[in-house]
Amino acid sequence: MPKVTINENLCKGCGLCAEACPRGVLALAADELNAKGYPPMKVSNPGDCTACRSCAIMCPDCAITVER
Amino acid sequence: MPKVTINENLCKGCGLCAEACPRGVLALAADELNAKGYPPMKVSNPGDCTACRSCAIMCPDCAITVER
Amino acid sequence: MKDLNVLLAGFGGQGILFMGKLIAYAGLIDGREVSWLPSYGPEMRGGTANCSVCLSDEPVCSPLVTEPDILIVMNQPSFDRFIGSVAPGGIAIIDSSLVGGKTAREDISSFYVPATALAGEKGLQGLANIILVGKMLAETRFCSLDTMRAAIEKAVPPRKQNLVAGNMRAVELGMDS
Amino acid sequence: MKDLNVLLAGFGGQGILFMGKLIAYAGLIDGREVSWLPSYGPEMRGGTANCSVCLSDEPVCSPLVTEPDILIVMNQPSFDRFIGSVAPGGIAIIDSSLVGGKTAREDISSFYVPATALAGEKGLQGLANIILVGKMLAETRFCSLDTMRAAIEKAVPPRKQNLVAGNMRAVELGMDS
Amino acid sequence: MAVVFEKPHALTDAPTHYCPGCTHGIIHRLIAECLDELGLEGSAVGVAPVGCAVMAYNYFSCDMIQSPHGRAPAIATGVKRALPSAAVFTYQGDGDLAAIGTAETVHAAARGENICVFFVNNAIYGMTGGQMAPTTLPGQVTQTSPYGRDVKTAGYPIRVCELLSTLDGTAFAQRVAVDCVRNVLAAKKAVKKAFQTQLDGRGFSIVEFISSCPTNWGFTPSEALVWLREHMLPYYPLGVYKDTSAQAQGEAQP
Amino acid sequence: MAVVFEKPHALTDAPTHYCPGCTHGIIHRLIAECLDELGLEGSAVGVAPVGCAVMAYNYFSCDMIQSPHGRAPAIATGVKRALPSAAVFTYQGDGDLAAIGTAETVHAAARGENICVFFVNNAIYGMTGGQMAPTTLPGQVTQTSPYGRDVKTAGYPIRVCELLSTLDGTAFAQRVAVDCVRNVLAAKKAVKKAFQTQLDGRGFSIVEFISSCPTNWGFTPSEALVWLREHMLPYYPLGVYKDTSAQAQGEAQP
Amino acid sequence: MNMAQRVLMKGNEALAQAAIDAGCRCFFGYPITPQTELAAYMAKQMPKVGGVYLQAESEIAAINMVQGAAAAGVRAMTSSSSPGISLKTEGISYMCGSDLPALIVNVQRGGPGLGGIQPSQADYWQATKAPGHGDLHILVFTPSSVQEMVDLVGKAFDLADKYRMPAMILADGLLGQMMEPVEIGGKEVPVPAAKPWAACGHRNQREHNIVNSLYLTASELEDLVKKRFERYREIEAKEPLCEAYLVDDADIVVAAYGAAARIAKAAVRTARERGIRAGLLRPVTVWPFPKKDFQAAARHASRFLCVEMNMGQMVDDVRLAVECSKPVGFFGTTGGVIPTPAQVLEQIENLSGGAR
Amino acid sequence: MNMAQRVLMKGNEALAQAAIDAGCRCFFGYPITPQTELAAYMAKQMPKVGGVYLQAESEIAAINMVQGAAAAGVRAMTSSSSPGISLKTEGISYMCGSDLPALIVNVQRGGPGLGGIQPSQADYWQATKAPGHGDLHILVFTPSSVQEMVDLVGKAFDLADKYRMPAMILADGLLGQMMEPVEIGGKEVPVPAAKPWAACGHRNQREHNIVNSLYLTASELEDLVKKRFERYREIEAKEPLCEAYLVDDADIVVAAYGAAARIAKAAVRTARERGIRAGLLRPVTVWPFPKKDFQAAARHASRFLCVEMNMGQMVDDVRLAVECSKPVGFFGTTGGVIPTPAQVLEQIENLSGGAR
Ligand SMILES: Cc1ncc(C[n+]2csc(CCOP(=O)(O)OP(=O)(O)O)c2C)c(N)n1
Ligand SMILES: Cc1ncc(C[n+]2csc(CCOP(=O)(O)OP(=O)(O)O)c2C)c(N)n1
Ligand code: SF4
Ligand code: SF4
Ligand code: SF4
Ligand code: SF4
Ligand code: SF4
Ligand code: SF4
Ligand SMILES: [Mg+2]
Ligand SMILES: [Mg+2]
Repeated sequence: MPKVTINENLCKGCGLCAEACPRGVLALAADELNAKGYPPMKVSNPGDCTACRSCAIMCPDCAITVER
Repeated sequence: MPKVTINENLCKGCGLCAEACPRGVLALAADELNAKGYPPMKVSNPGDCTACRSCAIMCPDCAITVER
Repeated sequence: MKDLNVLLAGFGGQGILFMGKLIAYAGLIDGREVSWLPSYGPEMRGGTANCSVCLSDEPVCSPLVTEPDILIVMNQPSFDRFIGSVAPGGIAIIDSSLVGGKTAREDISSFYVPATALAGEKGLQGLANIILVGKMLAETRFCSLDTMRAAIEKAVPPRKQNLVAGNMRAVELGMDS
Repeated sequence: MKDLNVLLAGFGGQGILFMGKLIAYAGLIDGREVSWLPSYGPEMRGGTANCSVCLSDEPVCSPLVTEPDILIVMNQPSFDRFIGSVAPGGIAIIDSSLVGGKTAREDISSFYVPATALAGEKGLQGLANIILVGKMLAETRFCSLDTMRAAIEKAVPPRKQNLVAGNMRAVELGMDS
Repeated sequence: MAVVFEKPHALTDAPTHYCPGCTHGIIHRLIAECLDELGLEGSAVGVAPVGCAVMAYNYFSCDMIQSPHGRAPAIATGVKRALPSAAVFTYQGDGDLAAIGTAETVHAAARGENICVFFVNNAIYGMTGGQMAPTTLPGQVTQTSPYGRDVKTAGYPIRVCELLSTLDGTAFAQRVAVDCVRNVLAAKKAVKKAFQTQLDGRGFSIVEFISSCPTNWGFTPSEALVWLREHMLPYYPLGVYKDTSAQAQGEAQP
Repeated sequence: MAVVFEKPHALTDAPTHYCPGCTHGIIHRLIAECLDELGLEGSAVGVAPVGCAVMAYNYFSCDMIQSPHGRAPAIATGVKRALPSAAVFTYQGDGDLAAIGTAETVHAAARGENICVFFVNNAIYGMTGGQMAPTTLPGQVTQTSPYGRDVKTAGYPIRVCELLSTLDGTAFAQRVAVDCVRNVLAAKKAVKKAFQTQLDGRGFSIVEFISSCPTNWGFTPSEALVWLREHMLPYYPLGVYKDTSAQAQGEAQP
Repeated sequence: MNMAQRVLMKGNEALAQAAIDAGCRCFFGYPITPQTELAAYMAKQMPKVGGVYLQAESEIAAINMVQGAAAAGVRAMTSSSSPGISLKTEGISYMCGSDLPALIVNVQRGGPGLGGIQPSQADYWQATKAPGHGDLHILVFTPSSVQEMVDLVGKAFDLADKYRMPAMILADGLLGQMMEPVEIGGKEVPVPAAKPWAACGHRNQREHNIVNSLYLTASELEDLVKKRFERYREIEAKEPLCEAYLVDDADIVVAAYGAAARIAKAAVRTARERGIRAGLLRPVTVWPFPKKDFQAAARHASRFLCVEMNMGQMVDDVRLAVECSKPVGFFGTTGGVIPTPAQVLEQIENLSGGAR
Repeated sequence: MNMAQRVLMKGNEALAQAAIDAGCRCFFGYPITPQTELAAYMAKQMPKVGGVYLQAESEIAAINMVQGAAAAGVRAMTSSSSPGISLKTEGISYMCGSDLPALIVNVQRGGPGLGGIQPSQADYWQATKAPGHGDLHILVFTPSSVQEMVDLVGKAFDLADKYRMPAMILADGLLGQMMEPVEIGGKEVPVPAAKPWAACGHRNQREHNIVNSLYLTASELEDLVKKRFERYREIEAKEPLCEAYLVDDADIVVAAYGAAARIAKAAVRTARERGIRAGLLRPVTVWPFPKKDFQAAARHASRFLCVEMNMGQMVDDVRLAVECSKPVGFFGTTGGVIPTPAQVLEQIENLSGGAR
């Protein structure tokens, strides 16, 4: 089963992955900041992921791992 | 009457004027050096000059005056 | 009046430098000697920002505040880094919405103000920093409220004077918190 | 042997520096200390060239010859400029084909050799400079003829050793003139 | 379960100092992926610029040299001449490459220096806080063009690929963008081609990345990519500007 | 009797230090003639390079500034910005303009700096005694390419007009030669056009003169002109590379 | 700004405004931390006064644009920080050789190399001994407050014009970045003296002017350099500036300039409170170096202490000024570290302990 | 060249050959008088030994190519003359900051600015005090004969490698252009020590190497600079070189280096002939400055005389070395003028008259 994982410590909450995801799998944390002060990206609809890698391709911080 | 004059002090004996002259008016001095150690250009056939200015146009040292 | 050495610290984008400007302008308006020194350069981006402000009756010698009389912090890393440097008898004002821990120091007065949360509640988004300045004002009375208003008017760009009112509300909120 | 400070001067293209090399190589071959210093840079082009050579039994201190024991000149400007600088008791060797005047100095020995004309006459075009070196050799005996031949062999590039004979003829011509 | 995407080996584990959404990170990854795929990490020597990417030396796992501002192509030349078997690349911003480093860039290209230049064009001096770059667009407001870049006084933006393609030593020049998945994937191909050009000994290669600087442009990361697409791409057309590979010689060029 | 040719007023009476038959002298005269004919001597400020023409400040009658090597376009920019009404020109060799001064040249052009650049391409460093220049031809022997310029290590010659014509700020760029009467006369027209471009406020103009250096090429002056014609002109085609004048916009360009 | 006002300004911006007030109408720069605000301010304000702001393609281009504008006779300036100043050294040397006035601002940062961006004074030697190749000097001013950033700019332009040579404001990141109240403006923009030597077009009314540093005849070049050095000697006699603080009876004299002097002053003040006869000599010009002030202090002081944000670059100048008659100690930080008053105080206390 | 020979060579060419003999395999340069022969020689010879000769587009490119090659671990060098050296100062500072060894040759000419092309020593201050921005030093060797041009090159490379810093041969047009007999060659090309820090590709066998001069944390940068200065102190203790000529009993000690020292030596010799107790101290390294030799001489000498081809740049170093205990006079020429032995002798005679 496709699986997308986000390393919240590396994530800077830029939102580019969510923007790139064709399936709306990802969304920024609403009320949470990571150690660096950014709201980390969250996998909000894991079941919809197709492992297309679009999110990871756009992530500037290598915060995303995609498995299948 | 066309008249070409060479300032022998400025002349460096490069020969470009003679090369450019369509009428063979000019020739380098054979046995003479000017103060700078160059054989100066001489007007050897003044009568053939047509004041075409070719010599002066090619002279790098503004050593030639042409009159008509 | 006593010299006042203030250190302000938090993330870039939280208005740390602006806080410093307010305090510096207040000093200027009151005719005191003043210095304002930001941290600068790439470390500002993404990383932390901090700012030293000195108010004094004599020309300020070192504008770099290493042992603040007053520390205001708006994030955890700055809290961790600076809380130990506050001068004994000094004051620490902490945005407790953003900083989890508490200091064990008893030789300083620490105030935990949930400024970011408060700002959100009261419709003063982005003015958590000003709330903390209000708290500082309440605790130190380093200037009058009129001076503070005048300082805000100077610090806010001419074309944005409509923001002055909100800022003043934030100051007052901070004073009461 | 006595120190020998030589100044060679003329137009660029007359082989002034080569003259200097010959003398320097002769010194080297005889195991003496030697220095050779050219004038350099744009002044060489079109303008005058000159060259200082020192031969000594001790390390040469100043390679710049300002009061030559021997002066060889191959044009009028150099004659005018340097004839006054020859050390009293020194020698001046002048290519009289190219230099019109004569010096009034009586404290030096002056030799007027029509080297350029001679070279032309004897089919040694371009070797006027070597003729003058020959004259210097005759007047000073600063080295043996064998050394001079060896110096020429060294100074002439390997691929042009066929020129050695002509050079030696020029030396001899100079010695006899 | 198979990992289908993860951090390439040629990137270190160090978190970068880049702003959120800064495309420098994407470009780093593309280069690292190509180093991985071509097996070059062990023979590569990278040259970091002065610019936001100055600390690239911490991020690439290969040997790295930090260069004076603009001089990366000269540093890279020194390395390549000393070690012809090394895979040498520079990573440079637009201020670095197209302003202070103009001479070094042009001459590395003219020499056909057998190195790869990765050129991040974000139309601004990022590191120093947003000054006008040689590639800043006409009318664009920056810290040092506060009234918008006025071409009458500040001149015209430089199109680097076009400029360098006039030089005989340039073997490969392509302009790519990193604003969307499709373009990022195309960009990676260009990076690989650049390395291949070097491996083939064909000379100077450059990949120009049209990039964003959300912080100094004053946009969110995704707004910045939209601005890039709408404003930069028309001025800086994507495409292969030069390719001397045998394969490309058959194809048409733009 | 009427004088039909004499030294222009904008040249001083100082004899030049150039070698016999060096074309620098011809080019000086052309510029001076144009200053005379356009009445610009009094408003002109010339910038002399470092190169054989370094002492051009003694030869032109207008006000002159001697520049550091390669920086003449920057010096000229300073003058022009300070005194917009001055007629500002630089006079530069190929080492000066196309090697050390590459950045200053490219950026003066990119800025559309309203100055004239007179560029003497003699394929060599004349002043310093004949080293390889950026414009030295492949295979050409010089002091620093003693085995002939090997493009594999020393790179390819730069065609400056082609390079600068890719820049939007370049208003006028023409390559001329000074090897024969006809070409010298054409060169003069180009010089005048360059000044006119500046007077019209149209921006950066450059005239590249294909020139000779008999001394360092090791030829007689007239042999040198033949070599120029046979070897340089094929590599450096003459012509107008850019002309933004209204008039030219109607015409075709090469 | 038409009337002098007391305003809060960053050192970088105040300096820029002061330059405009001093009649500078050409600024050429290239971005570098920590001087960026200076250029940004110029970009905004120069167009308003009809002046020129131009961002050059490099520091080298910038200094040469300055040279061109200065040669044309206008007041011109550039600013940069340490690595950028190194790149300007050829141009500075040319301006010295061509006798051109101009202002160069160095807002120093930590070095060597790319170093860091925090405040430093490690370019003291470069500024005072070798701002370029050849025998030369430039005027070097070391402000230690934002107010002085303002006041010294006009002075620097005036002396540069008077002596026909470049002047430098040697500041640092601390002074550039900090805000302090300053009085600024309110004066007429001065009309600089005529520059008959300028290359600005002779209008067919005079001989052509030549601005040049090349003299192929060595003796001619020597004569010029020696004449220039006579001017330098005059400057060394007339123009040194120095602030003396509690020096009259001082036993321990701290020597410090620029930002370090502020910190040293605090330490000296506290030392006095603790009964130590400390004083501060603060060179405001470091070339010319205020030798006389040091000689005077050496008469009563038992020792000197240099405090610098470098590895001790002024120490030798102090030793030479006092003719090695008194020991000269050193305390410094480098790499962008700013010393604290407490650290300096400790040094003073150690010395005074040692001296007693 | 396989056996040492006594041959007649120009200083520039001899230096080049000696560099090749010392294992230098990368030369990057840019033409400038009076060092052109050095580059021309390299262009001819480097290809024969499989080395790299590359004419860079500028001095800046050249020094950065050197930096790249040095970072990659090979022996690399560049050469230039005064204006070109100014342009290299940023690069030199980077190499200091990155702890990179390399050789820089400055065949000095008259300055400032374009100046002239005749021999000069006017870059002494630049070489010894500020070859770049920031706190730094480079090794500076001052040969005074063609033989020393040869001998010091190997030494310079070795010490540069040992201490991981740039070294400079500070020569001048006289030494560069003159021919003298030299013994050269005949030694094995040394195999330089391994450079485990070099950025040459890690072959997946070690951590990646980073060659860098940026340290944004001020305290980290400070630590590094201070460590580097410890190395400098070690060098100052161990590596100064100085020739003493007739100094043991000298009353008047002439201090001169490089070409000026040859002339001074002639004058000292004549002075002795005339019964004046003159001697010569000739620093062979000017950084580190041979202080001890001067201190020793100060014990018996009554005065010092610096002779330089500049306006007196070494004078302060001598005064500091002798702790201002003896007067230090100066005689110099500048702008490319070469002093004569007679001029120097006159100075010595004047001093000895004054001293008696
Ligand atoms: C010689 C020198 N000049 C200037 C600087 C300051 N500086 C640091 S980064 C930079 C510009 C960076 O812009 P760019 O190359 O476009 O890279 P970006 O930050 O946008 O990625 C400048 C001018 C410097 N460090 N050194
Ligand atoms: C900074 C600097 N580098 C190098 C030189 C030496 N130099 C003088 S002229 C010249 C080259 C001249 O060649 P070019 O520009 O082609 O002019 P030409 O003499 O051929 O007319 C060089 C490298 C210098 N004076 N300054
Ligand atoms: S892999 Fe594709 S579907 Fe899954 S989260 Fe990423 S972009 Fe969305
Ligand atoms: S793209 Fe990467 S850094 Fe940005 S929000 Fe997504 S996971 Fe975080
Ligand atoms: S004017 Fe014409 S015909 Fe007369 S000499 Fe000159 S070239 Fe010959
Ligand atoms: S072209 Fe001029 S310089 Fe040359 S020979 Fe003729 S007159 Fe003389
Ligand atoms: S300033 Fe711009 S280029 Fe630099 S890291 Fe931030 S977003 Fe990226
Ligand atoms: S060296 Fe060449 S370019 Fe220079 S003056 Fe002589 S011929 Fe002309
Ligand atoms: Mg950029
Ligand atoms: Mg040339």
